[in-house]
Amino acid sequence: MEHIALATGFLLILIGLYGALTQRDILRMIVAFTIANTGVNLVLVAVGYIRGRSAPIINDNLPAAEATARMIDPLPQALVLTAIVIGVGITALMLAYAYKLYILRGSLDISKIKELKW
Amino acid sequence: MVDALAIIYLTLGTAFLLGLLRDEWRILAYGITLLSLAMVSGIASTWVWHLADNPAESVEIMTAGASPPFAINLRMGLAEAAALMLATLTGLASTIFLKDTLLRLGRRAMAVLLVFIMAICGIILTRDIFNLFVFFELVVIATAGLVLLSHNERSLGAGFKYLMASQVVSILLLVGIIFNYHVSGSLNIDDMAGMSDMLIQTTPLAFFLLFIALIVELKPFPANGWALDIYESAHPAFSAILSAAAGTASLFAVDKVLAIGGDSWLPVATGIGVLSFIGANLFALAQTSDRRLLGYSSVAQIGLILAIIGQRDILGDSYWLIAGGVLLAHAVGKAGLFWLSGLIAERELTAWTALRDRPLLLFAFISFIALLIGLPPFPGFYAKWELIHLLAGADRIALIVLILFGALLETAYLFRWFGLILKHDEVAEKAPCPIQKVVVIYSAVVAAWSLAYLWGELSVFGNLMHAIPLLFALLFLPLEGLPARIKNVLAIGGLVTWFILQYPLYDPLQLIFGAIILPGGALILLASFHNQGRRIGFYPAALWMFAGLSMLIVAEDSFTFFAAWESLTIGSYFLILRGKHSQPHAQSYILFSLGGAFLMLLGFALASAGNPLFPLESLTTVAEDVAPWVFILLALGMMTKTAAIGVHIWLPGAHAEAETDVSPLLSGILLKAGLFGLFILLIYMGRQQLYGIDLTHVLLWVGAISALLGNLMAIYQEDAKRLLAYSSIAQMGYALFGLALMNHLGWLMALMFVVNHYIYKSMLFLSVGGVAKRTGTKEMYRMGGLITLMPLSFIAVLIGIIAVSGVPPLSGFGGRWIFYNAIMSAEYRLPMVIIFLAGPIAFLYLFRLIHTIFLGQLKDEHRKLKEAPFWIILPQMIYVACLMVFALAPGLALRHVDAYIDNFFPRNGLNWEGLTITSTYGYWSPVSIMIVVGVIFATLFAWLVFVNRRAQKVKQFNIVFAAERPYRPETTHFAWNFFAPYRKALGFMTQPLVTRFWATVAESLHTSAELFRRLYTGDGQTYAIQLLGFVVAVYLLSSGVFYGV
Amino acid sequence: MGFEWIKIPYSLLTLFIVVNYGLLLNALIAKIAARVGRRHGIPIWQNYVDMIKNYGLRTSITHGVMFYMGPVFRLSGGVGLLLFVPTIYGSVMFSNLSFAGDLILALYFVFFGTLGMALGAGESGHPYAAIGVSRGLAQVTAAELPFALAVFAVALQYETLSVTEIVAAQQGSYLNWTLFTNPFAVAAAMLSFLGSMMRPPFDVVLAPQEIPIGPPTEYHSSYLALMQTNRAIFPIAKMVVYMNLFFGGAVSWPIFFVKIFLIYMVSVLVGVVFPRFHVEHSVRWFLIWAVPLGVIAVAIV
Amino acid sequence: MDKKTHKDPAKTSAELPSVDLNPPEVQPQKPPAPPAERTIELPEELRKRTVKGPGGVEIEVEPLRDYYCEAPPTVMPAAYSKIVEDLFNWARAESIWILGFGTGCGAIEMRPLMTPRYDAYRYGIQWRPTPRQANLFVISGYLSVKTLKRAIRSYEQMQNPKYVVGLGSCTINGGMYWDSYNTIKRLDEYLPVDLYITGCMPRPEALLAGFMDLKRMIRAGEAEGANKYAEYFDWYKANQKRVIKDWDMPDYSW
Repeated sequence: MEHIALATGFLLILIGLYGALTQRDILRMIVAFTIANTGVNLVLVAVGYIRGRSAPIINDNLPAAEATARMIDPLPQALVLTAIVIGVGITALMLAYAYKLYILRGSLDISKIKELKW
Repeated sequence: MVDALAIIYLTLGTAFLLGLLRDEWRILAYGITLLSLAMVSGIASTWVWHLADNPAESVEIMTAGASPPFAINLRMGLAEAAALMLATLTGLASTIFLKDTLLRLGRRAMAVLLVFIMAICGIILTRDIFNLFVFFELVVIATAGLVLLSHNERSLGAGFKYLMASQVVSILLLVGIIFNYHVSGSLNIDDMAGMSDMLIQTTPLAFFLLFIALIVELKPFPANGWALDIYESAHPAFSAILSAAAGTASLFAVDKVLAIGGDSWLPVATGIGVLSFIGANLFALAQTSDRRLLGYSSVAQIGLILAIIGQRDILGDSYWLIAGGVLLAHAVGKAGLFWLSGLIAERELTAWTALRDRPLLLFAFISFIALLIGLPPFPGFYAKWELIHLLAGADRIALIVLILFGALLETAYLFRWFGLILKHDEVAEKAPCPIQKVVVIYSAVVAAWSLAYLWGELSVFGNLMHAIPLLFALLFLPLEGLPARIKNVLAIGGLVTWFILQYPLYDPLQLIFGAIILPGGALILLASFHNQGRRIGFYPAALWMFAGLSMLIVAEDSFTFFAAWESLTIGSYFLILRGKHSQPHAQSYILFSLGGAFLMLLGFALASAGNPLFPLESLTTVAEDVAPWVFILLALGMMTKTAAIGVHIWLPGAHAEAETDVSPLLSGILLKAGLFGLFILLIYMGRQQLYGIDLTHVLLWVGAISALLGNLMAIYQEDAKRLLAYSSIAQMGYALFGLALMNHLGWLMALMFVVNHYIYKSMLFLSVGGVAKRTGTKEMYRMGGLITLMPLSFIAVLIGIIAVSGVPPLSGFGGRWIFYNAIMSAEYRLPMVIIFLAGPIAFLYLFRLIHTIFLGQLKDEHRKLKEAPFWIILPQMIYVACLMVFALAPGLALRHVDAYIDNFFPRNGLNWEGLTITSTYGYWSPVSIMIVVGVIFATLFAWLVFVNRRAQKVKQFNIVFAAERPYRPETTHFAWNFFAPYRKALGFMTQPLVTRFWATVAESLHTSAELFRRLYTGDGQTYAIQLLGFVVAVYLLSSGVFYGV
Repeated sequence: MGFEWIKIPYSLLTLFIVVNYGLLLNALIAKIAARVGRRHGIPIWQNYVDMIKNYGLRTSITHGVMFYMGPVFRLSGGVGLLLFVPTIYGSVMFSNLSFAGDLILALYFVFFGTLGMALGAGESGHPYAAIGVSRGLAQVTAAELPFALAVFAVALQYETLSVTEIVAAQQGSYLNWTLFTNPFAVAAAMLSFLGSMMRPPFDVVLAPQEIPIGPPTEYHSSYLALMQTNRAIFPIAKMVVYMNLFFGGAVSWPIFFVKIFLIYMVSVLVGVVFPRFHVEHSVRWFLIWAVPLGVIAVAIV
Repeated sequence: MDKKTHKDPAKTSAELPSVDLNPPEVQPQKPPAPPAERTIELPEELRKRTVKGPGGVEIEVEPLRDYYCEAPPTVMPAAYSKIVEDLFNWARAESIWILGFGTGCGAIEMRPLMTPRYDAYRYGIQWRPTPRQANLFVISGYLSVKTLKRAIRSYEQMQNPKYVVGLGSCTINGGMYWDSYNTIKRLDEYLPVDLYITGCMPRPEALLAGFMDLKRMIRAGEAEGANKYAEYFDWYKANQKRVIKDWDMPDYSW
């Protein structure tokens, strides 16, 4: 049961990669990459999930003492935060590139940008 | 000591501080950036200084007050400190280089640059894999940001491709990290390394993802299209940081992460490393754009270091010395070359001719190339030496061969590039030299040479920079400004004093070679007085060659021998390159010589069975099964220098196109280095058997065939210097034949040839050079009838050809006499047939040389020629005197050597008392021959003068021309295709088979490079697909490692 | 091998005998060749007369120093070769100046004359002289190979390089001449002897009428006289080497005269019969026929 | 110096036409007038030209002056003492080397001398391909002006003492070509002739007899044609230049 999140995560990654590698249009590629990123983040979180445990928020109904026994592994969630932030950064950069390339080339087709080769 | 974290928060802090400044305060922002970078590199240097004294205590830096599993820890060891220092210093230098671009781009670019440097330092320091991921992503963002900001139209495409690739990498990395965490429970590398075998058993795929992501970060060969575009299009200073600093950091990361995977993953790393080293170098052969070539070269170098990391298990404690040496050499060399490319306007390799009349920048270029290839004084040399030896110790011969092949490819395209700069016909206009850029380049040069000194100190073989001859050669660099004549006096004085100092240490064999190299070299340098001007680059190169030669003959162990061998090769390469059309020949020379040197390196490695310190004497005690291979490798290496047939094609071009006083240096002295090597080899290893064939017999055949084909090819040459060059091949074939006879007189003959060949070949080259200088051409059929105008040159050539042909009164006959006595007692007689045929053939080209130049018809344009310049004639006359003395008293030089050879071959030596030299078979008394021939000649000459008193002196057309009047001097001078009938008879033997063979080898490399580089189609998506394909391929290939097969 | 001054008059005596014998022998050979053509042939003393006439000619021209010294090199080559090899075995008088060098000196001194002559001819500026020299040198490389191999085989056989010892080893009956003990070597040597004697099968060098007598085209009067004296001495000197090496040397002058005559007749008989080879044909001919013999001689010794 | 004529033994004196076989004596005199200035235009390769040597130096090349030795021939005195000269004369007589240069129809007559029937070698007579080594120049028959030019060059390349023998009447008085526009009529005016052998082409026996006469003359020391040529060189040269229009060679071709 708990593997659904993991499976969907991987599925999303594959869809994202497939989209990025087949679409000619740059914007579609960026969208595909973001899907792949969300897939990765989902996997990250899913790995930390332990069946039958609660979210790692220490408050009154989850005292620090028996926190380690009743909560899921908090660390992947922390990692996910940075991963998301970094994913945002890179996507922003990609969009900036797409914008600049469009101004310059007038087209968003990745196969047009081939002057640097061999 | 300042806390290592200061490096990170200082750079990050200034980056944010810049945000606060007003946009127009750019100078202030730039100043702050520089200041922070300077402070950071200061911190790194103090750490290096501190840790260098006591390397044991590396510092663990805990963040957030908790121990690793719950916090990120950073480590600052000596290696990290050195890498940090490299990264920060490259960053600082590049920012200085980028002064005007940064001022144009504004403070945002400066901030991104600072973040970039911080991220690189972070990668080096951090011990936490997720933290590693964060810093890698920061590097990606900073790179893409800088490229985006640099308003360069072509780099936008490259930036986007880079981002796509890094997205795929980050996916792999994240998934790898999380699953590794999931199994090991900790993100810290050291904890994971603790349980690495458990990790590998349970989830090898997790580690694989982590590992392959970092490997792709290193831009390995098949999957690095995206990286090459960045290198090609980004600003060179920025590519310098990317290649030097970021490359170092990612290598460091791979090295750390490999600790988790354990030793079973090392072969995978080596495999990928070697593949990229050879693949990238091969592709670089076909590159015409300079920065793309540098991109390929940096990919190759990083691949090599990855391979070294992959060999960590067997390299033991010298691992850091080797990996560090190659890494630092790559970093400084590559950064320097990128900065240099910043000065050049066009992107074509030929545009670099702008450096031609900038001697200092040329010296910088050469230092960076030498650094990359690993030529003697530089750290790469020590590192490569130890690496090959340790690999040989672990019996990984295939790996050595691949690495050496890759290194040879690298020398090919780098030296071709240098040749283009010096010798390309149309010269680009002079390169502009803004101060801050030039300062950065010179600082890189200083760094390069200090690294050379440092690695010399660190290496156990004694620091090459302490060798006095090499230092003496380097002394001439600052003196380049002086006029050539003063430098010439200095050089001659240096050579002679060094010979006097070394004289007591020489044994007779070394004395003969030393006498030829040092005073002999000084004698030839006399001819250099005829040039005016400063002759930039001649004296350092010449003295570097002499340094190599003089160290070669006193080398005790294989390291100094090899170092001397490579330095004389480099020195002679620069000498050859000075000729007007000598670039292709210098290129083939350097490739053959370095190819031979690499063979010798492999030979020494096999012989020493793994321990880099290997005294030459213990060549005798090499293990039985490996000894013949060692013999073959060393002999092949040395024969490239004596231009034995098969590896001779570099010699004719190199000697013919060299300058007037360089050709004798090459032919008279340089070829003897190969002979000395063979002497040493045969002294220590003696006869070797391989599959039942006696290898000295093979040498006999090679010597005989070289003698025959050398002479035969010399006959058909139209160019005088080429004729002499082929004759040198033949004479060296003779000497090799004498050596391979393996008996007392054979060796004595070889030594006699060494002395004889030096004297008459230098004399002939000098006289032909003098004539060529006066007539302006080397083509023999264009000259003729110069005997009246250039009598002294004629006498020199006359005495020379009498000596070469072995006609009695002169010393050549001595060589032939000893040769005959030697073959009498030789037991293997078949090659004698070829040597006997080669003997008289020498007459043909000798007569052709003297006839077509001095006798026959005088051409109109040569009627007013003056004698060759005084300084070229003087050495010739000294040589004539030497030949006469050596003809009359051969005992002077050979008596001691004869005694010396006794302790190798006691039987049938010569006894020298009285005028006659007797051997067991015959006798020869040079003095009485000279007197008898002299008396007969004098009496008959007097008789002719008496009888023929009133001879009428006539001019050139008073000849019996079938009662007709000769038409013009050109049509009556018989010189073109002088031996046409002989070509019909034996011409088939001179088919250029060897040249064609080597041409096809080179051609196949170029076409394969040309063909396969189409792999990089330029389309970002194909790059991403290639990257994934690479990952899957490595996964499948390394599955053996997975399941512990 | 101390140097006694008496050796000089002795060698001059040998020289005198050989010069006269040479001139007479050449005339005799020419007469025999004429008689083969049913011509009366030249008088026996004709060579003397020609020499005196050439010495007696009043004018001469010179193309330069090397041209002037060409014939001197040539003649000193001939005289030197004769004197460096002992003519009569066993007699102190006629061992000439052979103390100076052994067989190899003789082998290489042959080239001294050729080289000098080539330089002189070259200086004359005449293209035919140069063509003649190029043909001569090209032919000599192939001709010398079988001779060198034969000499090497003989030296190996007798384990010595000194001519007197080789001759000593062949004394006793004629059966232990090298002719019988090592026939292949002698065969190779005699074939190469044909090549070096400027007789028709291999006289493309002088090639009378074709390139008017090749190298000596420009030589005349006293230069030619010197060459004529050399033409008397040089063949004899070369044949002395052949005689000593292969035919048991000469114990007395009559045997010397007979043996030299017979050896000379070998090249004459072949010369009278065969047409002239081109250079490439003669080179090929030597390499195909004479060299294998030499190789066998060296192999089986 | 009287010229000995040699009758052809095959014909008896009666049948001969009563033509005066002794041409008037031709005495070489001092040259009448300086030779006419060279009228023809020199061929291209002999014209004065300037050539750029290596290093840009300008070189003036005057072919006739630079390529050829311009020294005139000198009279060569006989050897000092008479005995030596007699010996040399005897040797010169006994070994006459003829230049193999058949100038006219008589050359075919010389070939039989090399054959067994007539065999001139018995008398020390030999044919040499190069003028340098020849002593006797046989002008065998009519001499056209073009051949004269080559004959002069070959004659001048021979060494002193040298002899010239004229065959047939064409060399004496033009013979049957007496009115031809391009042959020379009296060989004597152009080359110093020592002996004529008459006969419209004398047979080999006549040639041999002629050579025997020549031997006697040489032995007697009368055959000093070379010195005569040197002594009256200008006179001979003037005659030659009057006939040879395209004179494009030095005066004396060494």
